Amino acid sequence: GANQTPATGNEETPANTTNNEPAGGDNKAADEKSIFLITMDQMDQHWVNVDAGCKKAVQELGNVKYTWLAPDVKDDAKQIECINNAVAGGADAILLAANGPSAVTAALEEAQKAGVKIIYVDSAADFPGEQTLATDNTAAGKTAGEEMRKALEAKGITEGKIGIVNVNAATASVVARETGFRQAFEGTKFQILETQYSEGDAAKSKDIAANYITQGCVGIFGANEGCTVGVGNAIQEAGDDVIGVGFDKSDTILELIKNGYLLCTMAQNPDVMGYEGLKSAVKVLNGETVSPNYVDTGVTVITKDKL
Amino acid sequence: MSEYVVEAKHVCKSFRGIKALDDVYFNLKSGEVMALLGENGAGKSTLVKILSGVYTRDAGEIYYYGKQVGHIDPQVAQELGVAIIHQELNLCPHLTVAENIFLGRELTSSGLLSDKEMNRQTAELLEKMDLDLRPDTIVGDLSVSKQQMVEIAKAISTNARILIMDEPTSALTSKEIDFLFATINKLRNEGCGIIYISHRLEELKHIADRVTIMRDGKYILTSEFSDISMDEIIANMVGREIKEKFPRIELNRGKKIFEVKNLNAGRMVRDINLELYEGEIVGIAGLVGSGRTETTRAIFGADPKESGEIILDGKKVTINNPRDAINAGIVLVPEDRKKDGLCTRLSISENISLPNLDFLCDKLGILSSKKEERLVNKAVEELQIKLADVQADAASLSGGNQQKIVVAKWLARNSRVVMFDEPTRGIDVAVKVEIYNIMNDLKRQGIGVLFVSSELPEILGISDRIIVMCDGRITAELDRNEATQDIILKYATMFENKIQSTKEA
Amino acid sequence: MDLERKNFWKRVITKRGMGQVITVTFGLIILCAVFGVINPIFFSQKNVGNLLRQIAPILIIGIGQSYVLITGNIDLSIGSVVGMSCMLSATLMTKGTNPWTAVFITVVCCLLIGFVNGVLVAKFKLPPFIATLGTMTMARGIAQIVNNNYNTDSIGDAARGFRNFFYYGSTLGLYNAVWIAFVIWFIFNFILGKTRTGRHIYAVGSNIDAAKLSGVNIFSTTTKAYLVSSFCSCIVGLIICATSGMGTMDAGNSYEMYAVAASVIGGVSTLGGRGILLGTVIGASIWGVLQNGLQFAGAPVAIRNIVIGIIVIVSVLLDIVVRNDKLIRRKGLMASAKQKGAENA
Amino acid sequence: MDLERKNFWKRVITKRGMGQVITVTFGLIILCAVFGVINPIFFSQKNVGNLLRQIAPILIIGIGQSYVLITGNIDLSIGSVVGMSCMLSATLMTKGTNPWTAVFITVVCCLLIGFVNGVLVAKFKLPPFIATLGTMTMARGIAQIVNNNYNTDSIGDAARGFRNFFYYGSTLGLYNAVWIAFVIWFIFNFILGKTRTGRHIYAVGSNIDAAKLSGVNIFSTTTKAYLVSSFCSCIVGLIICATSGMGTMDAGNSYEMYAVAASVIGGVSTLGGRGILLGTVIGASIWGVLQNGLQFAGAPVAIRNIVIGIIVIVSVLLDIVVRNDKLIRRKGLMASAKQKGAENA
Ligand SMILES: Nc1ncnc2c1ncn2[C@@H]1O[C@H](COP(=O)(O)OP(=O)(O)OP(=O)(O)O)[C@@H](O)[C@H]1O
Ligand SMILES: Nc1ncnc2c1ncn2[C@@H]1O[C@H](COP(=O)(O)OP(=O)(O)OP(=O)(O)O)[C@@H](O)[C@H]1O
Ligand SMILES: [Mg+2]
Ligand SMILES: [Mg+2]
Repeated sequence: GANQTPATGNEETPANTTNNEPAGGDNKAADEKSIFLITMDQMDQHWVNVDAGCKKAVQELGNVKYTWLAPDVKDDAKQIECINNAVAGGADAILLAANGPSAVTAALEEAQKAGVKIIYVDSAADFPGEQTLATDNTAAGKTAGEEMRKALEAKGITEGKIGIVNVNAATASVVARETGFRQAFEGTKFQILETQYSEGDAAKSKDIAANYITQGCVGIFGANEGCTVGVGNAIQEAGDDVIGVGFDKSDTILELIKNGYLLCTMAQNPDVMGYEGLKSAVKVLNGETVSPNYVDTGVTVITKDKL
Repeated sequence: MSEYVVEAKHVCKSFRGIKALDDVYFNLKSGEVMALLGENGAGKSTLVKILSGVYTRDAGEIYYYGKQVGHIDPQVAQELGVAIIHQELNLCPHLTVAENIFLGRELTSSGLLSDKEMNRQTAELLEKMDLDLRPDTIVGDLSVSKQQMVEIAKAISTNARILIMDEPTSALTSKEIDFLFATINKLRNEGCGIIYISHRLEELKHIADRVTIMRDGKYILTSEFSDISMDEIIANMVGREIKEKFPRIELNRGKKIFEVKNLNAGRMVRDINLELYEGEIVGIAGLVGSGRTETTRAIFGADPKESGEIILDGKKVTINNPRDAINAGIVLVPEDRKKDGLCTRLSISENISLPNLDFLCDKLGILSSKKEERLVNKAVEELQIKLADVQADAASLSGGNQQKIVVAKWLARNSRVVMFDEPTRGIDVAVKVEIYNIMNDLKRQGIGVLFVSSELPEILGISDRIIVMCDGRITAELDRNEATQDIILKYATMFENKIQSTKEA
Repeated sequence: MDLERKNFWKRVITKRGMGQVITVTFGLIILCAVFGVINPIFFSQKNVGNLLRQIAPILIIGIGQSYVLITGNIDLSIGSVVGMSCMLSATLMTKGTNPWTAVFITVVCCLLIGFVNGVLVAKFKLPPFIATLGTMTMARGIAQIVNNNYNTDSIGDAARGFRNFFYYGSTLGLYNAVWIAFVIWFIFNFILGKTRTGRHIYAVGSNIDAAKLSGVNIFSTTTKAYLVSSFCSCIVGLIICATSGMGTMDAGNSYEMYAVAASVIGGVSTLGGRGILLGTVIGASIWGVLQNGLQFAGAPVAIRNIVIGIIVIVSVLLDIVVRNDKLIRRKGLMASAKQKGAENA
Repeated sequence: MDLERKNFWKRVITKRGMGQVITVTFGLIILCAVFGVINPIFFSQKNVGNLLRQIAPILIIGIGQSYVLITGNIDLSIGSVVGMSCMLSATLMTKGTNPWTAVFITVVCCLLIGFVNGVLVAKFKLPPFIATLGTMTMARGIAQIVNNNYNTDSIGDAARGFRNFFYYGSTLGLYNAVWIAFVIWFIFNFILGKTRTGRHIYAVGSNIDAAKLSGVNIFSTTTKAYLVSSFCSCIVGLIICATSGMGTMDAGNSYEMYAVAASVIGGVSTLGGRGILLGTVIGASIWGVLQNGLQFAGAPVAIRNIVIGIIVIVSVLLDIVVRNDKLIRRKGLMASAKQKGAENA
């Protein structure tokens, strides 16, 4: 089937394929490639952007049957089911954002045995794939920490409490961000408080951040979109001189930065992951080799003046 | 035309294809007590529930005060001046007496509940009824008979012109029954029409003006009470003549089977001593709430004991739970078959085999369906239980047959002592006789039979020895030759010094 | 009569779970004292204001759940309705709808879910657990579908008034969210205690058959309780939308369980007929104080879960032990006190 | 008499929910047909094998929940016990414990939770909803605490045998996970249908007072059901650990609801006393087929949720309409063990 003009994200439901035909293998054109994107869930803007990148590449390349699969909630077992489903559904290649490094490896082994090529986007698993296009979360977290430290020091603050609002302790990428963030404060007099978890819920994150402010924190770090929104809202309300640094890019976050409530956010480049990842997948399927093995898609530090 | 305050013609009602009422005729005049009589399942409750709007009829006309009434629901019935005391207790246990009495027709002033006014009116009402109750007592804390009196108060308080009572006396003490009858007579004299349903036919002579008899959902006859004899009433209810209401067999008393010594269990079981011998049925008489049920439950291990010894065939046995009792050979047919006797969602066969799984299963606990089938068929045959299929849910049986199932499950095993707690309550005359025959069979086999009943005629008619209880104590042990209703009642009301007992309580 | 006076206090304590409320109030006081000692910031003016605002949403959904529990049912759809309300209002606002029109539409839609719950439970006699499990899943689906399976963008500056009204503003020194919770509590407490509807709600939960035979309209009473619950969930969804300034699809996740916990800790019986909203206030406060206090005490999440689990169990256990399970046993007695004759079930 | 014979088939259908099983089996067939038409891959050998492996865990927890539901109670702790089992076994293995020793220790710990549930519900008469809500929170806390609030590392190559046994290996052309589910189903179906314990479980659920007076040990029967439930959850936790090769703290989140849905769709009554494990198989299959088929059909999560919500409600509604069941009373789940009996009256 020929590709349609890709719809814009808002009109397209995420699990729909970009062509009209059902995601079946029987009726695909002789050399049409079936490529699946499997993300951690369907909720975040982040995944929508990865998807958008993929779709852009599909449109440019043509002759690709592209499907986005995602579990309803973030759950290792469910992501493994998605991988199995993709393999059963006749995938030639899978672009995978792995929930955690080790959880999906055995399922990937099975997939590889079935001849499926694997490319990682966003986060890799401990299993050799063709290529990984991801944010180095530890490095990005460290950047976030350094931005905060610089801003504090610029205000003449060299000690004090710092809070971390994280999603949970179970997701590898956010844990890595926290690790990186903490690294940035090693050897300083800042005291990093016990991490609080909000499941990425913006309202819960706000409560936690407000409590941190009450405790006298001078800086707060939000580890994903929801956490960052909560941190920004708490700072906006308190009106205190607390430095808020976050992760991800969304309309709400950009607005908070613009109004000066957040210092900056670590914007990843999910569209690049999707776009380049899909291109690499097609290359691999055409028998070409891709290099390098690891592509850091990098983060952009978005501050007020960059808006 | 408007001679009748209530008139029903050609009323029909089916439940899931089963006709509960079939072309029924009924009428009631003001200023009379109409006794509505019939066997279990005759459709009495169904009829009055239709009159009071609980069920909707499938067909038929209903006239109130000569005017035809179409749709009836509880509210419409209330507006028509109908009040009903249902067969089942219908109070909200978490609400207070006053809240219950005014439920559904709360007094309000500008939208707010006037609890003070409701409490005041309730207090007045309770005073009038000579009930020692506070309006703000939580109903769940009251004894069953007090709760029943609250229901009666609730019905009376509506100033209804038509009062329906579905077996109001089954949970009352004799003092309360006296009061109830006085109230009924008073209301009748004030022009109230009263429908009275009861299986206790001996009550009728105190209050009934007319009787209507139903059988199998059909209308049989209506008659002035004075024009019909008790035997005719029974014959019309049952559809045939009952020759012997209390079949008794005479046997010589054998050796002692069972003995209870100094049993104490809570306030309602105090220092109970009793003995059972082969070849006799021992009846326990007493008012409702006298502790008979609790005594049997304590013996059976269903409730914890404080002290006491139980001796079976000369050997002391320890009973801490029903299973101990069953293993020792002591079994109990509980008084409330729906609550304690039957698993209504299990089949008849499963109900009968439930306490007998120990010998229906092998060492690994695996059930032998052959053994089960044999046991169940034997029980069904012996007790002449009318059923089509033992795999049907127990709930599908009529009350009398349900009661037989409850009995059957115990007869399938070789017990030494069988305790029957109110085995005939709410059961019609014909099935009653069958239950008596079962007890007689046991007596013949030399099994000890303990028989609790609130109906003095059957206690007198069936037992060989009568124990009378009052307030948790045994107040008398009578031979059947010396026992009469009056003597039993005397002992059954032998409360301890009133003042002292109030303080104690 | 002497006897009865002696029983006066017992009666007060038994009545609708007042005793449990007193017990847990002591528990709350002790809890606060402990947290205050561990970290004096706990009692700072700032934290107290904040704490109250954190308690507010739990209290509001707790009120809704209490209504439903008192009728002897349960509402599992609360969390999803919160999410639906949050997404719906935010989506409308980002699409340019006037905030107050958006609020109105949202309330109507949420009440619809409550109505469906009422119909399923009271008309079709579905077990409430199943009925609301179904609507829970569906309402979450709706929350996801309204903005095409994405969280919304920022609701923007046009909604500043809305955000202040529901969360950020304060009146007479107390945050608006606290006022909203208070007003809702006041109104629904009044309805429950002083009006016919309230009385009927207790009656239905205490003995549905008796209530029906006394002319209480079971369907409308049950539905009213579910409507209250959906309304409360809706308000919490709006508060969350105001808090974060955007719609998140998984907002309110598992709030129904928090609501059960708040109600039950506060002495509302899951068996119906018993409980007062004062108890729900205490229950919600315990829940909020634990969340807040444990953060200040620096306890890890795991410990928090274990502590909360224990508190839920112990509070109900305590209640059962203190009351010696009386009403529960009596309820059993009631249902069977009089023989039911030969009626087939 | 004649009438009763005429009702013979109706009775067969009513018995323990056999009718519901037949109805939903048709539903399952239709569902499969629809998905097969939408996307022929659905019926490919690969997908069928895969699908069966996806159904397995739902079936296993469904069996546990069915046991508990048949006794008239509920187990909300299932999901947390799955998580606990996953974390516990993985933590032990990463610390170098032999996989089979780890499995043994994990099973023992999970059974302990089941035992606590049994004690709280049957000894202390806590409403099962509350008791297991408490243990649910606590078990999740334990899952978090065992590896210090982190997911574990990979359980490594030493556990290859373990991983193959529980998930990746296959025997006679079927994945091991499917075999495990089948064996568990076979054993517990046998126990429920053919043994004394099984009969007692039905009796307790149907009428707890009558069961007690028939010499059934309520405590041991209830506890056995909870132990079965915890055991099943434990096995699913091990399967998940084998699947992902590591321990994740939030594994099994909200599985208890899936288990309720699978049981209920398959005709197990939430009011106790009714249901067969064959129904649970169908219920779990419907659940699995829906998840799998909707994914292939390209339906977004939102639609999936709405469809599932409708199916849960409709399947129970259908059952009620077909049987016009008066026995279905409200409050079923909420009532404590003691209270249950009275509901029948
Ligand atoms: N709600 C119901 N559902 C199904 N069947 C019913 C229902 N109520 C009554 N029946 C059936 O209708 C018939 C008449 O019952 P009803 O309760 O009116 O009898 P009754 O004369 O009051 O008997 P009893 O003296 O035992 O109270 C019985 O066969 C009974 O099984
Ligand atoms: N489970 C219970 N909880 C509280 N009170 C109870 C309970 N069971 C019985 N009672 C009360 O204890 C008293 C004694 O009841 P019991 O059933 O032993 O008397 P009985 O002589 O057998 O009367 P009946 O003829 O009703 O069976 C009654 O007042 C009753 O209300
Ligand atoms: Mg009747
Ligand atoms: Mg008795």
